[in-house]
Amino acid sequence: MTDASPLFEVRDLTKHYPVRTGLLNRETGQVRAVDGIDLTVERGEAVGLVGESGCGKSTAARTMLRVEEPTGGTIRLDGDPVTSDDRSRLKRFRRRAQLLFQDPTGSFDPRRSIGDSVAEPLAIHGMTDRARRRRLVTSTLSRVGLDPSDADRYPHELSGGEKQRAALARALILDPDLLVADEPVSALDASVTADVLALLNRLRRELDLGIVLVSHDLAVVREVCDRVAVMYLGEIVESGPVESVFESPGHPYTEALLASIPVPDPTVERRDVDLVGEVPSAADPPSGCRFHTRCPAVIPPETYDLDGVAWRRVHRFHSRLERGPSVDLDAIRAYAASDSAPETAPADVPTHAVQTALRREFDLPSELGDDGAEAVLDRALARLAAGEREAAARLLADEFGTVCASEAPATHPVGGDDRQQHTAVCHLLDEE
Amino acid sequence: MGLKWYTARRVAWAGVAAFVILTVTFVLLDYAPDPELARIQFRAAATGADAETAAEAYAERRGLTGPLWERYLEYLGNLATGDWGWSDTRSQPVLTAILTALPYSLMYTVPAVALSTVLGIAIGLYSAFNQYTTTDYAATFVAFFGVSIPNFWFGIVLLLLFAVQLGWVPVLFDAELARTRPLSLANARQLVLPVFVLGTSAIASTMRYARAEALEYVRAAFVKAARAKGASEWRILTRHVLRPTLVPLSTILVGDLLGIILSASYLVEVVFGIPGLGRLSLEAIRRQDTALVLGTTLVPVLVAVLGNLLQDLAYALLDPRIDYGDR
Amino acid sequence: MIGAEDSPGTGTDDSQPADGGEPPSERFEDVDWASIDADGGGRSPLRLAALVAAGSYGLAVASDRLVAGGDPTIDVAFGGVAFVWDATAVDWLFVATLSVLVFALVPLARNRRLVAYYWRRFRRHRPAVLSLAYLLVIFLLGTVGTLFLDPPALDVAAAYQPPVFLSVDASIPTECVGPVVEGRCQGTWRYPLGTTADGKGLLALAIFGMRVSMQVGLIATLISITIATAVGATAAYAGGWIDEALMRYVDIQQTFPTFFLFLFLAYLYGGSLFVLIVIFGVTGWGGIARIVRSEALQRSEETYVAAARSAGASGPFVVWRHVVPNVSNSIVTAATLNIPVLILSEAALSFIGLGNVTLPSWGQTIAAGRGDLATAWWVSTVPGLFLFATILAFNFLGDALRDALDPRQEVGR
Amino acid sequence: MTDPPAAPRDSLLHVEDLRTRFHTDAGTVTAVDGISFDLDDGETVCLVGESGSGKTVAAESLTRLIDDPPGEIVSGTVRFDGRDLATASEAELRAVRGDRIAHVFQNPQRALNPVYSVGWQLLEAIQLHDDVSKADARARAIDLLDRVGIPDPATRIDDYPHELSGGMQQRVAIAMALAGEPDLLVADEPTTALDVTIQSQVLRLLESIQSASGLGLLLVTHDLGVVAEVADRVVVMYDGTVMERGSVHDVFERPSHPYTRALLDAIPGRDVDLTPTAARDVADRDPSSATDSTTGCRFRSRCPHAVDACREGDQPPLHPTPDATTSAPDGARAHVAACVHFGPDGDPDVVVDSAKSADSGASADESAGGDRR
Repeated sequence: MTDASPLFEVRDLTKHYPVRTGLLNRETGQVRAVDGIDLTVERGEAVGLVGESGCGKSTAARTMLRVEEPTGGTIRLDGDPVTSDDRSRLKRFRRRAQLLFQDPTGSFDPRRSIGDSVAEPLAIHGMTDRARRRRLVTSTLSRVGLDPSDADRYPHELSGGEKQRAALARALILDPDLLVADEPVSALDASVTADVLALLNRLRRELDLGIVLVSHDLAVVREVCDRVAVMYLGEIVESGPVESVFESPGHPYTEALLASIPVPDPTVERRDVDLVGEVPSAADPPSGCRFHTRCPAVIPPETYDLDGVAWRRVHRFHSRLERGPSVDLDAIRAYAASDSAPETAPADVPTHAVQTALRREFDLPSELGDDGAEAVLDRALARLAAGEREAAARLLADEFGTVCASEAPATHPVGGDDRQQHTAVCHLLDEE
Repeated sequence: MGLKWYTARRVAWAGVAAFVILTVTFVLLDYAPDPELARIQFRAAATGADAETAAEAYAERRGLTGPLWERYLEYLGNLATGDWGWSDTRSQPVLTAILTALPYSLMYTVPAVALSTVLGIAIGLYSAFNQYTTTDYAATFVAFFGVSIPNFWFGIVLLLLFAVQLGWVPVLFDAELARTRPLSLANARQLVLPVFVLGTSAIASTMRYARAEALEYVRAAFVKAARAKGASEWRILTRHVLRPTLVPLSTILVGDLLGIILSASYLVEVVFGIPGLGRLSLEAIRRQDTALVLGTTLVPVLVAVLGNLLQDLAYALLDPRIDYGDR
Repeated sequence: MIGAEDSPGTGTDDSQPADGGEPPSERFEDVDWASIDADGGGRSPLRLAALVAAGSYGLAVASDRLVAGGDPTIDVAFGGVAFVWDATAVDWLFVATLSVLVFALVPLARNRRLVAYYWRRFRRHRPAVLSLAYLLVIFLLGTVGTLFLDPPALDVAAAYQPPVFLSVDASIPTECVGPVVEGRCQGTWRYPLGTTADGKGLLALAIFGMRVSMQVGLIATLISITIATAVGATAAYAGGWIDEALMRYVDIQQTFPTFFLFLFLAYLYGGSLFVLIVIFGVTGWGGIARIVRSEALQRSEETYVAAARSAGASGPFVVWRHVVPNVSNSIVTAATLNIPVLILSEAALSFIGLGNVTLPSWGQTIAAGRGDLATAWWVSTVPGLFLFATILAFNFLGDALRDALDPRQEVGR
Repeated sequence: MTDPPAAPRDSLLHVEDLRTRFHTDAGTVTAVDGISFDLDDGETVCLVGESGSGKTVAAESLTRLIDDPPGEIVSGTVRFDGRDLATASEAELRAVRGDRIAHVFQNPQRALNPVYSVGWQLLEAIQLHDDVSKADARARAIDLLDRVGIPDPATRIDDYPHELSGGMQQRVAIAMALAGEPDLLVADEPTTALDVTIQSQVLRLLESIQSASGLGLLLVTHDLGVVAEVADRVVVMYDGTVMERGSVHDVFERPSHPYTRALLDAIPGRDVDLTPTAARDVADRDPSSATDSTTGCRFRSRCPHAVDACREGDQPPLHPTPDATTSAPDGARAHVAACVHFGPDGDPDVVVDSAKSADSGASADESAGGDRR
């Protein structure tokens, strides 16, 4: 470590969007798209930011470049804080840090020629000499593998891969030190992807460019990046050198993400992960560890002896009652009624049948394998069948509470070797 | 927010819109030169009387003496209670004159609206489903024709052809017949041309919109999915395409169709001599009967406000995606 | 501008000593941004030209109104032909409209490649191409032609002449100008389209009607789109309560059925052409404003706007360089489809007698011939056909433009 | 040499020489140009290709779902369970669609009608082919939703599509496809619009459905990872034609056609390096420029192994590859490649061995100008 400050440093970056409802447009909540992330990029280094859609990675990309105003946190380039108060300083930052977008088609104004669009940053930054702009455009286009004559073409005359190259030219023409690429290849075909990534790698070496690569595709990150940060619901759950994170993931989410990627080799057996459900809404993130509602390794309570599958289903049922949409008891009664052998009116369906229907509705096993737990679940189901959803949720919280849902996990080191060490944010690492 | 809340808000907004329009109308009226006053002053001057006194007497009679806000309140109150003023030229209350004329207008507008809605949507959908076929081109051309032909001129030409030359329909509209025997064949005969002229522009306009909107859906993935399910073309047309098409169409239909019908009926009545609202309004304008002009203008305006309200509600009913808090 | 040599204004380019030689391949790393930051900006000759044009226009109007008074604005004679033109208020508005149109065409001339692309897409619509040609003829006849033609004159002796190649019972015209063959009066080339009850030539009436229609359609539409663009763009850009208030106002204005608004205002304030155009222009922009607003909102969500902003572009820069040009497609289409509505409205108002009765408007002529349908059918028919064809042509044109300029089809394939 | 003769066999689906054209403003485009493949009960066949390869059109041509006009199936056989669907009447096709052959489309959000509830659309699918009461159909719909893993199905059935997440929407679409208990499920990029974790759930769901009901699965995808996971056999398409066909192991372990090799090479992180020129832009071209005047091998202009023979005639026929020993002996399932180097006068080593020699020199340096149209 040296005293020199890193090229780009983001601390505790947050971006909350207000949710407004009602007659007076009152702010009734916040979508916490990015909720306190840290990121450091050195010169010539590529850092990946991965996660599922809706995890906030694209918002993070736009916010760290102040394209969108962050709600909180500090952003430093070469150690100098970047704020929107100082306009000339912000403008200089805009020149030194560039954003590359996902959609190569949408990122060009259909009414301007490619050359015009690529030259636009020059004009914005005060280069009034048209001929000089033209010269720079020509040389930059050929450096990204396009023909100088492409400058006179219009976006509709270029293929997707060519447009993404032109977009790269536009991002580079101001000679930036940092490039934030937001899903730069996800709209492209596989063979074009390979090309664009190779180009990106080459330019990084040539220009000593710091890169933040935002992607949902772990393979792309592995190909380009030195370090990676895994995001889930606005937070970074694991980060470190690419090999270390991908070879020995410390967070169940990273593990699940890695296991989900199809391997292009038919001889490799697929790793099965029990990652159910989808990313919850960022307007109302789960308490404690945000991943606990989907986590395949959520820590069970010590009071009951449940096997993993049964426990996770009970936990999911609990989360569903706490956070999910309202339970349509009438529909469940009607379903139970149509299911019972002699046709019965929905109102006359016996309670046990309703409970059976509820078990089925919430994917609960018919037997938990632990009498004490079974009794608690029965009571909870009875309360739910009686329409007392909150009471049922309370009961489950008292009996089946887990540290994952109650406390936010701390950051722990993963991996022994000092050079390869990375960090993960998970309760499973608490004991160590 | 639910549908009820949304409905309440739309109704309230319609009230506000009506109120604003009435206020603007009042202001316009108040600041515009009053032709009646000018006439009275001219007459007074011509007969050697004092023009000033005559004007005051006129103002007194009209109730134009109080301060502005007082007159404004009175104006609103009168409108609300159904006292729409006195028609000098017809020597009867404005509302009575309007109610007398209204049936004649409805007699041909209602069939025209019904026809144009049904036919317009049907042809539009069919055309969209058979895009680039001869039928589609023909329908599109007819639509252009209908949208572009000036209906007053079209009416004249049709009258010349079918009434004057061929004698199939009467040249003059028989109001007496229409009043006493509205459901007779003879009445139907004299209404054919007005309905046709009004219908042409309305069908054309509806059809164009219906076609354009349906085109958004005939190649939609969900239509393909329905076909993959084994749904028949008829079912796809009537269930899968019609319903989503109606959503944007409902917003265009009421507003645009209403505009077309209201203005076109005005001209149609003038051409065919139907003593409906349009003729009443025109007479009022020609004879400078301001109270009646106001009355006959407010009717279509209020109809339009109501139409807009219906359109918003129809939209909410048709589209499950609507965000009730949005508007 | 295009292809300009290295301008001396930016001679701070020390790092490039070899200037003027072989085309230098400057690399972006070599740019000395500190010196560029210290530099200023330039100005556009187009803007200068617009300024000069606007200035001279203002002076001309002032001199006509204040100095010339009732005298003709232009009174010159060359050769044997006297050229006298007393510009009215409407004429001045028309001149302004046409100059704005000319300036709107300049950016088109600059982007030949793009224009060619749009033209290829437009050309696919044959009826629209025909319409465009027809409208150009109508436009030229109405604007330039009327300057050199005598207005249709009263000539009772020549009443009810049939159009050329056609004939009518000899008893109908007061006096048959052409030959009478077998008791039928033949039309002549003197009145190719026949005459009215006053003996006015229908061809001349039709041509002067073109001027009225073009004036109404173009001026009022220009007023409308100017207001609409300002309101729509403001609403989209400002957002919040300004947006809310503006759009609510548009709601109310849109609720008022346009025709009755015209009717009511024409009744209250008289139906002179000037008043009519102003009423049309000032009240007819609601729909276009909505389009502009929603388009502007959509465009500002586009990635290319985000790209410009992330490169450091200011709000106004983005609006002017990206949002307005991309919304202009929709404005052009909406304006083209707005024109026929206005022409039709003017004709309808003239038809029912609410217009200026002395004006040779098509609606006026149709109304005048209404009583003579059975005998002199051509009096109503000729202007009716022109009216119909013009409206049809605008509709075809607008439809094809919508198709050709549709931004959704422009992006990708 | 011609196509290996397709023996009269009892495969569930037998496609032969299928050709689909589109008539556009720019001219006629043959999107699918004579493709052939087979699919059996309980088998998963993947149609692989990049955008513009015609794989989607091929899948939709089976039951004539393509928009007609502008699309048109010009020739070919689609024998399904002994019947030729290519010549079947519209009514016959309607009876097959949804009931025997079901489709799942790429974008679930667009494949569901936004103005009808999930229940309505499921009930429609059930009642179109089965004369059941509404209550029964509803109960079956809830069962179906449960089967595809929708949590709380009895509550969710009254939701509208926009109230569901993308993954849920695709599950609903799959439930709808299963409503008629089909024998063949055609899934067109069913996971492309979804996140990896959801993709893995949906793929697992498809597999479990297949093992439970034994239906044939035709999966259209561009993702070779997905292919490797689920496919039994693979059909590689390029520019409307089949480039290579064979079992998944053959194709992945011994890729033969230069195009397949380039495709595999382009996968990030896969370290088998071919010549970089081959990898470039194989499909990054405007499909509308695909004129019908093409002669010779379609991959010729981008192929590192192109020789003069590649210019002649039409696309080379599907020649058996040297590893044919490991493949099933009959024609329909042999490992074949449409490349002259595998023909009677060709030498497969030109393609297969070059990789080894190029491996050393390939510096992965993409050069300028490869991205041309």
